[in-house]
Amino acid sequence: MSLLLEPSPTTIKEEKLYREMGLTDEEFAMVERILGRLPNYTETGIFSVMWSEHCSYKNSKPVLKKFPTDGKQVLQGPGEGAGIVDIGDGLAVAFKIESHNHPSAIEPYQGAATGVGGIIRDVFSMGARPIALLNSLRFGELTSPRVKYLFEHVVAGIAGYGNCVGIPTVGGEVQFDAAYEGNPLVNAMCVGLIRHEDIQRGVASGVGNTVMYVGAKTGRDGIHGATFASEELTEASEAKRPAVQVGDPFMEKLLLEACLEVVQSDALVGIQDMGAAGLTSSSAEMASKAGVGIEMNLDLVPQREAGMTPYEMMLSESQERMLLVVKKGREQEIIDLFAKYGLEAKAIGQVTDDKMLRLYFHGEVVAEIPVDALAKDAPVYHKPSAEPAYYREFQQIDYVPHVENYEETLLALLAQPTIASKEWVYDQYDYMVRTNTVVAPGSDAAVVRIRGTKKALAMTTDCNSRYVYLDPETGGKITVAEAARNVVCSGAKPLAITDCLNFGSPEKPEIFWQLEKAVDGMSAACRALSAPVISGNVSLYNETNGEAIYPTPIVGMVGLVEDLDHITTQAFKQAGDIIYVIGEAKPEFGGSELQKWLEGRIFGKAPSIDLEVEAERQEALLAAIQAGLVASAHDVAEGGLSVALAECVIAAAGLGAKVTVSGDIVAELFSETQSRFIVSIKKEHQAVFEQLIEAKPIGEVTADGTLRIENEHGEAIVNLSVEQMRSVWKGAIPCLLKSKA
Amino acid sequence: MKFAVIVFPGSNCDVDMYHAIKDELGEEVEYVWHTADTLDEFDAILLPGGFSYGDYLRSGAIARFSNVMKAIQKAAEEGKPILGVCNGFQILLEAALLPGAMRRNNSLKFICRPVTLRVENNETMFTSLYEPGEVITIPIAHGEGNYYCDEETLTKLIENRQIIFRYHDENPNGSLENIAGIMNENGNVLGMMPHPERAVDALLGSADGLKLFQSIVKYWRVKHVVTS
Amino acid sequence: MYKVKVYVTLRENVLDPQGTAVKGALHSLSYHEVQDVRIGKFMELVIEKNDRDVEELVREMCEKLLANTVIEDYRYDIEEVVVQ
Amino acid sequence: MYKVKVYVTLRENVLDPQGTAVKGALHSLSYHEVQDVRIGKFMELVIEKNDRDVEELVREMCEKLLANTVIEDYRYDIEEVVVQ
Ligand SMILES: Nc1ncnc2c1ncn2[C@@H]1O[C@H](COP(=O)(O)OP(=O)(O)O)[C@@H](O)[C@H]1O
Ligand SMILES: [Mg+2]
Repeated sequence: MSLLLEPSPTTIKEEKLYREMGLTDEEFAMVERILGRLPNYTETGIFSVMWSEHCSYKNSKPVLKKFPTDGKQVLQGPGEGAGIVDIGDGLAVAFKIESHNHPSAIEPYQGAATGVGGIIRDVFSMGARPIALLNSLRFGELTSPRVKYLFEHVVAGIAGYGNCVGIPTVGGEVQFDAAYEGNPLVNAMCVGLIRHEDIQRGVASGVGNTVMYVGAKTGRDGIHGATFASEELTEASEAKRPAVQVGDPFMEKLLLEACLEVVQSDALVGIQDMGAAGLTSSSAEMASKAGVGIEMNLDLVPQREAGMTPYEMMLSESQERMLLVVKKGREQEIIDLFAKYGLEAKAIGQVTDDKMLRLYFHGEVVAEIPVDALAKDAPVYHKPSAEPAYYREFQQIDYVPHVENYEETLLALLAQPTIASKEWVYDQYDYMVRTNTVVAPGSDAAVVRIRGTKKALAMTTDCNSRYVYLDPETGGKITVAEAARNVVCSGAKPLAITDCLNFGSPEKPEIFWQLEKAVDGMSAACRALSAPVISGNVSLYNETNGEAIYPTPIVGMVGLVEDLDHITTQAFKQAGDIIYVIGEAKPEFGGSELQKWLEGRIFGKAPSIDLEVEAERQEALLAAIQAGLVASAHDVAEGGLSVALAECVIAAAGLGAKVTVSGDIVAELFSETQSRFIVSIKKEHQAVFEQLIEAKPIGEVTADGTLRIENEHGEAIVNLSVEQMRSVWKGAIPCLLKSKA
Repeated sequence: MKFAVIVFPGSNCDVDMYHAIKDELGEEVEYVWHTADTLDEFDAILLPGGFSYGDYLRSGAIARFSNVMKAIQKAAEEGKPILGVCNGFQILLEAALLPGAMRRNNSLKFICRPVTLRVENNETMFTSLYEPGEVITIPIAHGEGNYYCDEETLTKLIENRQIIFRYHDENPNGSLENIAGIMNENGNVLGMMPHPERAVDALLGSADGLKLFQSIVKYWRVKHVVTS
Repeated sequence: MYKVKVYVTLRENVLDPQGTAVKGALHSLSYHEVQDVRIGKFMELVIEKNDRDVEELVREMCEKLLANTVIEDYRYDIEEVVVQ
Repeated sequence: MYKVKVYVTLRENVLDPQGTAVKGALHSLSYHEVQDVRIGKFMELVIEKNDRDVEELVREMCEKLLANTVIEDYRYDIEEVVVQ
């Protein structure tokens, strides 16, 4: 009856109502051609979500093709809930990262929480047991009340969800920059462990098999969330307020345990989570992948609210729901299994042979669409690309900073929120639950052991978007290289990456150029470091009132630690150990923390990177670590050598360091030249270590609790107590949060 | 000795508890689903941390009506060691097997980090292997660990030496009298917010929690030898 | 059918960290006229009419589950609604 | 001085996991007459009288901080109390 209130097919066409749903005139004409008739309201809605950037990747597909996705370790590349890599012993790791930027901008707690929930489902729908969560966050400067509110609630939402489900949140990153003021980024990553034989895929094979629905009931949540995620944020979206769902982590925990039990049953054919565009995308994609059709009776869909229309049910983004395809006749087993967890599994349809998505409601067919048109064959666009004027300008600038007081500068850098301790954040995450976290948040990468083996996994998320903005290709290379450095410093060999491409509107040629170049750079680094892309996500249209964020291609990397003995952290270990630096500093300050602090903005050239050198150094360092020669390892990143040294002593209990630098002191201390590491070594390993790797001894670890940096004349240019540095570094974020605007 | 780890819908430290007993303590242990009718075959009962029923309404409020709680009540009366950690502690409070109630942390934030505790009473079946006043490092991970009770109850807790652990260097959640763990009058039911099962392996930071479980085993062995 | 509203509040002598935090937040937004904030729970129940006394029923549910009387007080309003 | 009561509830079509869990618990305690439970917040504020319109003030505080109108609705009662 409510159906009658929906606009008729002719009205939809004549009044161009499809435009509100996000379809263009050309796309609507395509729909008409595909169906051979005008679509009704439900069908228009289905096409519009499935053809949104979020679901179809219509603007990014041609770019994504550039990523290397192969490797002998890869068991599952992009295209499924999560990618999977082999780690030996019949085990594999599944992981993926995903964005929840737009919902988080509007309801930060629930937006972030449901982002975590969604990525967890992606991983366990592969049959993998989630073992760790990470995240990557971007906010405006921590000065306005609005940004503080977003930051506090996003962190609380991530914590609230992950803690309740009982998956440790072991790492991540947070950066603050005015570019994200109106459009924060919330990317969540989940890592799971799986036995090879348990790998599931989201396919609906076997004509006649039963389609079953499990988990939360369908409500009017987030109708058109996928389309919403594919638009810019404007004042109007604040009023639209459709797309925010409330998460139920308790339901997720039950669903997780039940699904991991169900994947052990041979009654299960396929399983997929209902993510963006819920029932529509899960059914259409599962059918399209298997070359079959699906029909469902919407009257059977568990509903939370009365009077829901087919349109609402198909587009609902209610959380904590899964779609299963089950062998015909085996439904009761599945029902019983879920009942043990207090969940209802319900048969709502079956697999057909006609490659159509057909929906029944109140005894009538309310939608009939070829599944391939919704999934595989969605439109793809090759957007024009143009080098932006700012890039050309920046390439002409050679920025030279002027530093007067090295001590003051170091302390100021340690207090920059991007560098400062993130303890305020990760203290809220249960990073220990399941008792496998060997290296907790606070070092380069987190390390999670694999019970019953000698192995462990190192994981990290990274992206310096300032470099990517200044020079997308170089920045893209650096992003992957930095993630790999963090993994290597922890004692692991990089396995693969997942990525989340957060960019502005692809309709703008300059933004599209950023996207292309960043992907070129990332792809080159992935090849050089043998870390293919196995999964990922794209979030475009990250703009507020026409201003784009910095291009932010977040990389999530997982590496394999072959032996628990190889696990290394950045903390200095013992007085008397020799401190080495791998790699020379060059005066490179474009996009550096120093530039940001001195000038209040960033400009110029991003630091250069040579991927061959990067790969060589990483390999040599890993070999030294595996040979048991390395006491501590840390990469030189934001803030340069002085900040990295400070981090090494702050992380150690009661130690200090005395080092000597010479030449261009400002570059030595603060330049962000790439492919550099600080390593400490026991004296007795000196000779072997120096043979293995080209590194320069610069000083030694001391017991006096101070960081003393001398110039070549033996004069102290920095002499700071570790306690003072620690308190500045730890206090910065809590202090900013407390201070009034 | 045979331990039961009770699993409520939403428990999530059950695995940690299980492995602590099996791998580090080397004793027998089994998961017991919240619907169980009896715990007669077990010598000690462990209520793990997590978010039973999502901790909706109040932490532990819904779990305490689980079927297995009757068997836990019975085990408590029989004098079997019962340990509730974090959410397990909250459930014991809601079930009135221990006095008092839990409020949200003063900071209103979930807090996860290692903290130092002082062993206030080492003359119990849970702490006999610790030194009097020993300071140990055990992680906490909770959003509602701010213990509260009225004055009368507090006086009794102090008089009967029922306060077993206090926070040492800092009180992370605002709990009354820095309380981190309390015992019932009979001395066989212990509830604590810090997670001893997460501190049984130096690889993960601390093994200070192991002695708690070893104390239980010691108590049981002595008793078992005497009574059999 | 009854529509029941239950108000669960922390007992007066129990510190309310949430209330204190909200008061602090209001002050930092310059609402200095706010002198005190206490935060509790507000529950709305729909209860079918049967032969049990509804007030007794609600009190029982509050005592057993909806409030923890060690730290909380409760109040309720019951309204009978006639369903056509 | 004003005593203000603010009721913050989830919007009608927003999922209420707490309410659902409590309803389930009540059913398992055999209170099958309970058909629906929704859980919200109840706040009591004490506000000093000044020259601002108190109703406007309360509404502003609700919009800004006390409720997130994306998913929550709010209501309030204002009572003026005379302090001796
Ligand atoms: N949002 C976050 N969640 C969890 N851990 C975080 C978060 N932000 C930072 N961390 C942790 O703080 C440490 C330092 O982070 P970062 O400065 O980004 O390191 P790096 O420069 O080595 O990548 C890492 O261990 C990281 O996992
Ligand atoms: Mg690092």
